[in-house]
Amino acid sequence: MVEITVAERMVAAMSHHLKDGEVVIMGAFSALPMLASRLAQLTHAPNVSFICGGSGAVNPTLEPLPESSCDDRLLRAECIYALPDVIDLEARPEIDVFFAGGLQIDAKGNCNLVGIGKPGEIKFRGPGSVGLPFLSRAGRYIIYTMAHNVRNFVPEVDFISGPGFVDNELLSDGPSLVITPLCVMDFEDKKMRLKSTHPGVTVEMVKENTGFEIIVPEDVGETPAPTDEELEIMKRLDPSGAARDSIR
Amino acid sequence: MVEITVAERMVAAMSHHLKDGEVVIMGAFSALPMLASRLAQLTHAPNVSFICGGSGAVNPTLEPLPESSCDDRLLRAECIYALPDVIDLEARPEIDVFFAGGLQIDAKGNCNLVGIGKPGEIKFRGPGSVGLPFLSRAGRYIIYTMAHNVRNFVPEVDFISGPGFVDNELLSDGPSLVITPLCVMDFEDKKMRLKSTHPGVTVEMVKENTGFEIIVPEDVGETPAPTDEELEIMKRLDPSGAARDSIR
Amino acid sequence: MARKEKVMEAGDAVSKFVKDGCLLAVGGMHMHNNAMAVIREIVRQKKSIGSLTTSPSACTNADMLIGAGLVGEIYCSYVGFEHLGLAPNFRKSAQSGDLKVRECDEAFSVYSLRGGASSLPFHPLPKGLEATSVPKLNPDDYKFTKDPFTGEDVMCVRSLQPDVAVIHCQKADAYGNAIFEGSKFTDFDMIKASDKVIIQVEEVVPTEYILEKTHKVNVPGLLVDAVINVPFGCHPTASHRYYTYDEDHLKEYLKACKEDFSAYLDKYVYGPKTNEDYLEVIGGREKATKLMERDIPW
Amino acid sequence: MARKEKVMEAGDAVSKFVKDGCLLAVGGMHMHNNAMAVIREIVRQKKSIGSLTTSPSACTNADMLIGAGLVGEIYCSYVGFEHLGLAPNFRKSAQSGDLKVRECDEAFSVYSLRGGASSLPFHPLPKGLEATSVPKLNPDDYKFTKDPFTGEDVMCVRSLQPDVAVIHCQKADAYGNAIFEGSKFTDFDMIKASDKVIIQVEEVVPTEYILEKTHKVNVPGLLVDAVINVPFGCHPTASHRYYTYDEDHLKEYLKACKEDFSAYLDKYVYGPKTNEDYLEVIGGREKATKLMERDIPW
Repeated sequence: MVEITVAERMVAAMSHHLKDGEVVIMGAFSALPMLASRLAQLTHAPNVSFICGGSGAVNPTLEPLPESSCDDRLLRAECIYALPDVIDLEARPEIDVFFAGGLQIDAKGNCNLVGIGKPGEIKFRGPGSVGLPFLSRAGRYIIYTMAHNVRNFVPEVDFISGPGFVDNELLSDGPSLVITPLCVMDFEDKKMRLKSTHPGVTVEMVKENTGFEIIVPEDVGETPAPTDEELEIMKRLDPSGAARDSIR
Repeated sequence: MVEITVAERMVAAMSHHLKDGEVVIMGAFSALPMLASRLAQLTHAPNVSFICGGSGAVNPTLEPLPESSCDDRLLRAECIYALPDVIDLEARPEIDVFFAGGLQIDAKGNCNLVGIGKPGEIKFRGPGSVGLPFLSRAGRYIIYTMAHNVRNFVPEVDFISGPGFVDNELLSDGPSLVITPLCVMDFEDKKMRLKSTHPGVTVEMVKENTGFEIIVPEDVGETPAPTDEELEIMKRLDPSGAARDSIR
Repeated sequence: MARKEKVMEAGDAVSKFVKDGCLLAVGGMHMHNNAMAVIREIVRQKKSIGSLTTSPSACTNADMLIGAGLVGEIYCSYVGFEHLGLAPNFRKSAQSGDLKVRECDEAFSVYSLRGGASSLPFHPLPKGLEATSVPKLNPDDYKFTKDPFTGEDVMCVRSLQPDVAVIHCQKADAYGNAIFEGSKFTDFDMIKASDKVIIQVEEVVPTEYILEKTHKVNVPGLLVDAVINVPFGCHPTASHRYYTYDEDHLKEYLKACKEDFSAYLDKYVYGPKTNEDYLEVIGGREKATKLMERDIPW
Repeated sequence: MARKEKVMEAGDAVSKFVKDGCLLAVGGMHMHNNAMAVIREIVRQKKSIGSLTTSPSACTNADMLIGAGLVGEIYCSYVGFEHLGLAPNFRKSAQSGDLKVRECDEAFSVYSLRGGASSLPFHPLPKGLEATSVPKLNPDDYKFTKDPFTGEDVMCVRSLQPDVAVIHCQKADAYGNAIFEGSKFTDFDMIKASDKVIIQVEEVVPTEYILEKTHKVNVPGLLVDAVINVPFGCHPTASHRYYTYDEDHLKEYLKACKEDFSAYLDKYVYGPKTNEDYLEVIGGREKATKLMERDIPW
């Protein structure tokens, strides 16, 4: 029997969330979202278009999938947009789904890449907010993380890089899905709600590792495994396993 | 003996006015300025750069010279800039010399492409101002016309498309040279001054065909003929004579 | 599931995407890359164009729509035929008042579209452009605000997001990934700023070709709604690197405008219903060959 | 008379064009196309950088200058090493307060340069970007004005016109006509916005090559002041379509930052005075071959 890695399961969950015809965008550190978007194209959603952040690559073939979002292996694509053109696009209604993440994520789906601390007293300096402010103009967004613990899932972020369900007027529908190495969550009345846990993860473990209260419905199932076809495609696009094996 | 056309003499006068290292730009209907810029590169000013308006061609080889400023024969060039990039450049201090013209030109060097008449009562509609407003940001500019009479050289333009020596604060040095089928003029204290007449043209003829008073110095000479080398280059770039024979 | 192709007939694209009263943007500049096959179809369908915007230098693309009586107003930086003369229909309609002219300059044409492409509420201009008559003639589209960093007054233009853009590219694949083989003029920002985009091309190429030429692909298909496959579809204007403009025909056009423009429309627009029919009327293969065979430096 | 060539040594270009206290822009994004040969020369000459601005995602290009103690302040949208981790020198200096951070986002990085490239006094932003902490952390560079068409408040960024830009292109001719063979990132607007431009290249090509590849030429030579011919000059970052980033070296760099960064600078920057010497120190031809030989889809 094939072993299915946590990363593969996360990629499948991302892919299943994308609808045919949608335009998807992702920034730095996005091997999983890139793989998920291409997987969606090759399975249920052939009319998905996806843009790999800084490289400007639109619908790269990902043969093979690179680890960096600006890699020149993305240059086999349907178009190489200049970055300012990508940014212009991020402000337009064309973008349906934005992949986002952060050092901290809070109950309202805010993401923080600025740092930990207070204005003028940042104790742990993050890299910076990059494109996350454009979340306010995307259709909806998927938050994904490479870790899930009480340090990154906090009641309230110290700084807002990507706005979740904030009071400001947003053009977007807000965050729609959270995918972590432990589970998949969605939102109910703008509050995070457990949807499914990965094999071997209990509801209790998710609660213990989340720094705020989440909604736990009665019917929390197991995050679906990728199909054989999906696994095969992932393996073909990422033969070295750089993405597939990044979380086991 | 070779016959020298009026157009060839005008091109030579334009070329002589360009200094080595300058950046030169021209818009529509610019076969003569294009030819003059390339001629300057191939003679006294190898470091001149020139940009052919709408085509975005920077330093096209002009082999052969096309009549249209947007022609694809300009695509053999050192760079094809997109038009918005050309416009950005027109706002930068890089542009030393701008070629301009108009339906009407007045004593202060204002150019009009809007039309003849008054606001709301335009009797003769011109094509529109295109890039002439950017004259206010160029280093200096050369006005050239394909005709010289009291209808296009008027005391005051009905509308300002390209500002000459107006009261507004300009970043440019204003108009520096006027080249017509009759003569070459420059400016003294912001007033047009006859510099030289073409062969067969008298000072009186220039005065009669100009709708305002111009300064006439004592030593008005003849506009210098192109050298043999210059004539040869012009003939090589424009073998059909489309530009060279456009004013005989 | 299969990926959806966007190739369609000009007639279908125009009836689907060009709505009466719309703000229409037409690409190309001077007598180059005017998307005439689609524009002729707009004339055939008698679509009423609420507002028309163009590159900084419009030509027969605007003049024909105006001559057919379809245009309410135009954002105008320049309409003309470069070395061949002024634009007769534009002149006549502007002088009579039948056409409302929103007086503009090249800065407006470029930055209004850039503003639209970037979803900016307005676009500031570089200092110095206040010195002409243009903003005084058009206080609706040129307005002043404060530079928040210095407090100085800054002239701004309205951002435009056209309802539909009609653009000529030389090549595209069936999904709308498109290539400009020559000058891009302002077509690129026009595509980015517009809600719907119709692209007419000289040829539809396989996506494999697109993947090999990524350095040439300027337009991602996700911005394109329709691909119209009409070889020689720019006639009588040029298509860069494919054929030059038809100077004889343009002169015939200019003459017709002054004499009997409806006869011209009958012969060249209403008569031939398809691009193929049109190409026969203008002189068929012989004319095409003449416009392709020329002295080119590349 | 002969045309003047712009090819020069990195050392000469830096001493001529990078002035103490300047606003410096460095190109490239993440671990790609960082113009490291010129940046190492800036470190060697201990130029003090008044302000540093970068693409939306800076990497070792910024982190090295900061680690060498040369940077007063940075316009910061992101400094990091993508999947390899955070930027240690940046983090340390920002946390200690030695480095002033002008908190920014990607919109600032892009539109401040676009504003500079178009000589705009400021650049408005699309609505909705007010919802984050960034403008509150940086009220000097994000300010509000009125949309003159609607009267609504609009957030704007400061336009930047850097004194000098240091950019990597893959190819240029001796006159500075340059080609990006891969992604352009924000380098193109950086070149347009900056007063002086230093371009480092993998190879200098004849102008005849440029004339044949016009569809690839992105930068007209008239904007370029110096061309630096330094093959493998992006190391340890990648040069698109030439070689990939050196992950082992980047990890060594990140480790050195935490342990003894001055030893790193001694070994890799102050020690080797030229690009050739540097390439020997990092592993010579064997290393170069390894970074070029890889599984690429094009």
